[in-house]
Amino acid sequence: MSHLPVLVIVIPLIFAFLSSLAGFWPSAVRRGIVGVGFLLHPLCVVLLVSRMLIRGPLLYEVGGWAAPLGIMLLVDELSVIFLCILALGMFFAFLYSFSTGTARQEKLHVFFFLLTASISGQMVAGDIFNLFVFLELTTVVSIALVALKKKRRPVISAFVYMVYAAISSTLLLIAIALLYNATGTLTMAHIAQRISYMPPASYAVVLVSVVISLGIKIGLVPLHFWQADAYDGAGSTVAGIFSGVVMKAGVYALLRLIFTVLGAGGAHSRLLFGFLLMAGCINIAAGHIGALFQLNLKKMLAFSSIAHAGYIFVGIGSGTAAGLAAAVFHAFNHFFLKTALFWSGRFFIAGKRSSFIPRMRGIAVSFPAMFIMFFLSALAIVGIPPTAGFASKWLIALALQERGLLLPLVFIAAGTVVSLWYYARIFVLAVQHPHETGNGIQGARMTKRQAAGALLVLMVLCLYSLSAAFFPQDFYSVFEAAAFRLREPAEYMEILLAGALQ
Amino acid sequence: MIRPSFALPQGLEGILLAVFIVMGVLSLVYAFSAYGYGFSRRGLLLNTALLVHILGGITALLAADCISLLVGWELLAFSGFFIIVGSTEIRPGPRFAYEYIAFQIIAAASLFTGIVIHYSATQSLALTVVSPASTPAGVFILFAVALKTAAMPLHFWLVDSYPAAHFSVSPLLSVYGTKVGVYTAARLLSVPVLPYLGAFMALTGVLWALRQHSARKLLSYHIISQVGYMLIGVGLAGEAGINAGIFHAVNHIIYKALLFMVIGAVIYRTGEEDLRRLGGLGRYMPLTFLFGVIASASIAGLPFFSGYTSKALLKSASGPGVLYWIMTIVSAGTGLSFIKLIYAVFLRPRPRNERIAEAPAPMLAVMAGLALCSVLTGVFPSRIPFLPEYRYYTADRMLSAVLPLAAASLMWLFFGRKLLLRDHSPGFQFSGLLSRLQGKGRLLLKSLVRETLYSVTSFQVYILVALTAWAATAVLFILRM
Amino acid sequence: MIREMSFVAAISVFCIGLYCVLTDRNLIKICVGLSIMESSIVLLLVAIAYREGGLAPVFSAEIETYVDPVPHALALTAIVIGAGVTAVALGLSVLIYRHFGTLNIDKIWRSLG
Amino acid sequence: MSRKGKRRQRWIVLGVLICCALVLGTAILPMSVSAERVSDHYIRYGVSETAALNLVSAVLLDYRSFDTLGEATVIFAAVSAVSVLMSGGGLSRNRRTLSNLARCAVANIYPVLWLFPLYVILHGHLSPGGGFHGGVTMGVLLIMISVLYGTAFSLPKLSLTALSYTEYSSALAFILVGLAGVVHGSGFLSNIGAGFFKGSPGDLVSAGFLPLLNVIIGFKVAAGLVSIYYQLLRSGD
Repeated sequence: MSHLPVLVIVIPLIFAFLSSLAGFWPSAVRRGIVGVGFLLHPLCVVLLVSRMLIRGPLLYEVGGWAAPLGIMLLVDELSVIFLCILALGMFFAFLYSFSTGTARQEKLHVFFFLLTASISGQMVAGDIFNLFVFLELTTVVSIALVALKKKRRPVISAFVYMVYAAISSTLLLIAIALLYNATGTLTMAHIAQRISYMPPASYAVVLVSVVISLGIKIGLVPLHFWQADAYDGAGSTVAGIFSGVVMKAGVYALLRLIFTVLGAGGAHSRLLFGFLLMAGCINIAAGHIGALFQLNLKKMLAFSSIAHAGYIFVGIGSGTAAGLAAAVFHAFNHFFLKTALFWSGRFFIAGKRSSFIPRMRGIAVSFPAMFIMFFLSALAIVGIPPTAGFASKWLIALALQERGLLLPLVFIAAGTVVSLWYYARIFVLAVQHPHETGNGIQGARMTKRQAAGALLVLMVLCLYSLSAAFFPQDFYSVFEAAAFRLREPAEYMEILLAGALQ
Repeated sequence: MIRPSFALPQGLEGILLAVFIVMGVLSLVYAFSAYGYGFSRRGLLLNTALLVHILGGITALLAADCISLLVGWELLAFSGFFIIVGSTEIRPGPRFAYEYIAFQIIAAASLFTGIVIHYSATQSLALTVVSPASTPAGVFILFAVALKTAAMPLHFWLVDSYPAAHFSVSPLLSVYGTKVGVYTAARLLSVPVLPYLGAFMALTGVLWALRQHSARKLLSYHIISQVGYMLIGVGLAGEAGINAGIFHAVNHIIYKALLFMVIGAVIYRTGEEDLRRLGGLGRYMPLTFLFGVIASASIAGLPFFSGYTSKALLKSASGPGVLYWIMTIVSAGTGLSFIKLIYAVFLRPRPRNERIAEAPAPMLAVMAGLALCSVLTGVFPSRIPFLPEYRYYTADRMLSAVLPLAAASLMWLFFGRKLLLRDHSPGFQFSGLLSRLQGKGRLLLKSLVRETLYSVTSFQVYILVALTAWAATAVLFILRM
Repeated sequence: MIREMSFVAAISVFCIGLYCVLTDRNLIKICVGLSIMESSIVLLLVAIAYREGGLAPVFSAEIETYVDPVPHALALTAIVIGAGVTAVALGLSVLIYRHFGTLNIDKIWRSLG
Repeated sequence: MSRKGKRRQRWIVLGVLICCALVLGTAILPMSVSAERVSDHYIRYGVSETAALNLVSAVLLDYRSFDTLGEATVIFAAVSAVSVLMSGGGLSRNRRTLSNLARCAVANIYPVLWLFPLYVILHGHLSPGGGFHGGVTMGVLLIMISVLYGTAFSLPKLSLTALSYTEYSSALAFILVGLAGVVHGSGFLSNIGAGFFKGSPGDLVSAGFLPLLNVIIGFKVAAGLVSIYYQLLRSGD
């Protein structure tokens, strides 16, 4: 049986330990190990994805124990999509950090490997406690990444994030304890079968605790206050990874727990979808308005992420398979757009020595290539027609229109207007002539090699975001299959229980 | 997936596409000769913006489905924004660019919503007319068209942003912006209220134009009134109305661009735009004066000039009725304001100490070409393919065109100079309101979010908010589950 | 009866931990509050594992009823994760003390604002 | 915030907490023990399948050993996070020591103190205890030395690089033990199935790789705790 599902987790772990061991060895060896490491993981993911697309969902019993006894790893369409995000994200992050010299920060690559291992662990987990452990690992690593710069503001933001994360993990642990007490097992498929044993009151509290605990990770509105400061504190490279990959891990965990484990596709889900729809609309409004009045580039991009989390919630909340597929597709696109924005924004911030937007006059003149990348991905994230952002927003709008929900549609349209307003603000400043070059502090001049590496990464990201609308139809059919499998977990359970003790 | 598809338009829209391309090239030549950036870094950015603007106009016309039409709109919006920002050094440029992009994107957003609803009703993206005009799709698309063609209450962006751009790029801006809106109305809308909206636009456009004392503001208001004419044509049901509307658009592109070029040449030479300080240029710039007269005659609808032919078609399509009379009053007003323009810029005697040279050669060549076009379409209208058979030069039709112009010149003789050239108050500055609003809004929210909510209270309050959210939703779910 | 009482105890310890996190002004005390919250979860897990007359899940011939071993394993993992997070939290507090010279939240926020 | 403001905030917090308690109460209290559970299988067949008397260790290290791998990585992440946050300042060699009485007492009984953690680790699969518990006590013993005799005495004995080496290599060892299952073909981290010696329940060397894992985890946790302690001792940069 192929050991791919577990290798996807174990290989980054091995390289995390190896590269920290290599800390004591000459830097050439360390660079070699890190290089091999970040090539091997995407290779495993590609093999896993191709195997899954050919042979259908994969099942792996860790430790050789059958379903309810040991821990199960299961790879289906949904986990394949998010694994692709992870593999691409971390591969580009390594390339980008090598080329822009952030690689010199010690242990950055150890944390990148740990992040890869923990998020791929979440993506293939078939067991809720295993999902919880890897979520916690992601949290600890993210806290460290936020406080990596050890300046005044990042450290406080890391502390605030840590308190938020502690509360979120406590809520999730309470939910897991209640689920175990009611159903007697920790494997997702078994819980889904025996969920009816739970008294309705505790089922409601478990559902809410899961939504709120993962809402904190994704950025549901009343719980999002930590995000802007955490992204501002972390370097742009890390912020790109946070909003592109780590937030998507939260979305995946939410989808998996709500649909597969708690059976949200079932009868009493009208209330949940109504709540998600309302939460999504609030997110869109708060995110865009927050970004409009934000004068710090990274915080503005953070609020824009909150708004796009709103689009995903609205997609899920529409309650139809098409809406769910559109939401997953939007999550997939959002990675490419937001990471490109953060990573091209980094050069403006480095060039102007501050991320204060009014100081960014004339960046189009001093960083033309980066500005074009920033401009294209901003176009895409706002949702201008030929781009990927528009494609997913269009599909979400269609799903809403199907259910006749006009209000979220207006929120989406208004969101487009406001989001373009605050991106246009930067274009206006960027195109003008930079007056105050005289005050002496010249931005960090980046070497040609640095810019070339980063530009290559950004070009690939922008290429996707511009060409996504023209991909063949069966590229999108994977998303539809994922949505279908989420809403009908029956088939998912047969696979898991196939080898089970019955 | 959603794949934009394109197809060559047939009939008169083909002519419109050809004119779009030719005018794009000519106004590019004009722009290169007028602004001094040449191929510096800023010049490159501006050139790409100009080219993308032309590309946007062409995509909109070539569009075979709503998505590519939306692509055209967005390209126009974005490139127009960059043209206005990139072309001008003076301060107000960016503020008006903001306003321009805001209105354009609100138009695109409402078009997007309209298309979504239209698509879900008809399950196809083809550019078909929205059948029951009263559905929300029709309302959204009508609002988008009204915004794009700067219908009267929503016209602030055009009047503020066109004059704010550098005079060299104004002709190019005037070609594409509003005509794409008229084309969208032609393909998507068949709303009975459209002609009356057009008539209202034409009337109020002319009345406000008379009050203006800046040359390019006057021309911008006239764009609004001429587009009102086009909407009358397009709004009238039936082939004749749409043909008349599109033909008027074709003519209008030519003579309006010529007018902007003439004024551009004047600004290029004297650096002055205000009618009250201009004058006496007839002697120094004879050729520009000649082209200015030809263009004014065309826009006013004098027989043997292009304006007359398309207005005649419009009058025949609308038939006797309130639209006919509004059109005659508006052509009287247009005639009056253009007599004022020609008099104030060229004829009024003003002693000048330094000699003012004629406009540079490339500008004159382009203007000559356009003037020739308007005269030819005026004299030989039947030469143009796809136009219905129509006897333009019958006695009563020429009379109905000349009478309002005669009335206009009489009005000018009696009280023109005194009334129209006094300085007026600058009128309502919408963009000022916008930036004040944004400033106040930022202060309000800044104090709300940054000062009170964040620094005084620590993150513990936010954790409290998170817990209350959790408890509240839990109670809600427990009760309703 | 003992099960319900231990649940109530777990909930009250959770609320005490939360109260400490929400009202305390000192960073270290907030870390202490967090670890109290985590220990309340361990209490809940052990309470869930309880069986009437069950003994510790170490096998020996003469005992027949055992307590449920799985929540104990989960409890151990929860304790270890709580320890990890607390270690990082204390590291952050030391770093904050170096930057701001104080551990009192109000002073830190005022100097940040 | 004014004194009254603080008091008002306290009341608000109390109110919110009571609501949370009520919500949790309505969720947890009506819970009853569900019928068939996985733990019945563990209790009935646990000893025969894994030959480990301590069922919690069986669950932790055999049935659900992947969680334990995740958990060990969390400790690893916490240690490297603290070392990154605290890096910069030098580790001062101070002579701060406790009173003479404490130093003499510990000097005599120190070897005996080591018996307890070693027993707890080695008998992890037989009696309550295991890698984590033994590791923590071992860590405390090492920290006790530097508290009693000052870091000038303890650092040369056990330097930071040595600690990091033990931690990273024990983490790698844990994974290599798991990979043995993959090489054998019966799945990552599989115990008896991968050919580890099962032995009869109750012997010291039995239950497959459980004792081996306990030792690995023990050293990893101990090294982790002590290096966190030293990191926190670093002076500011």
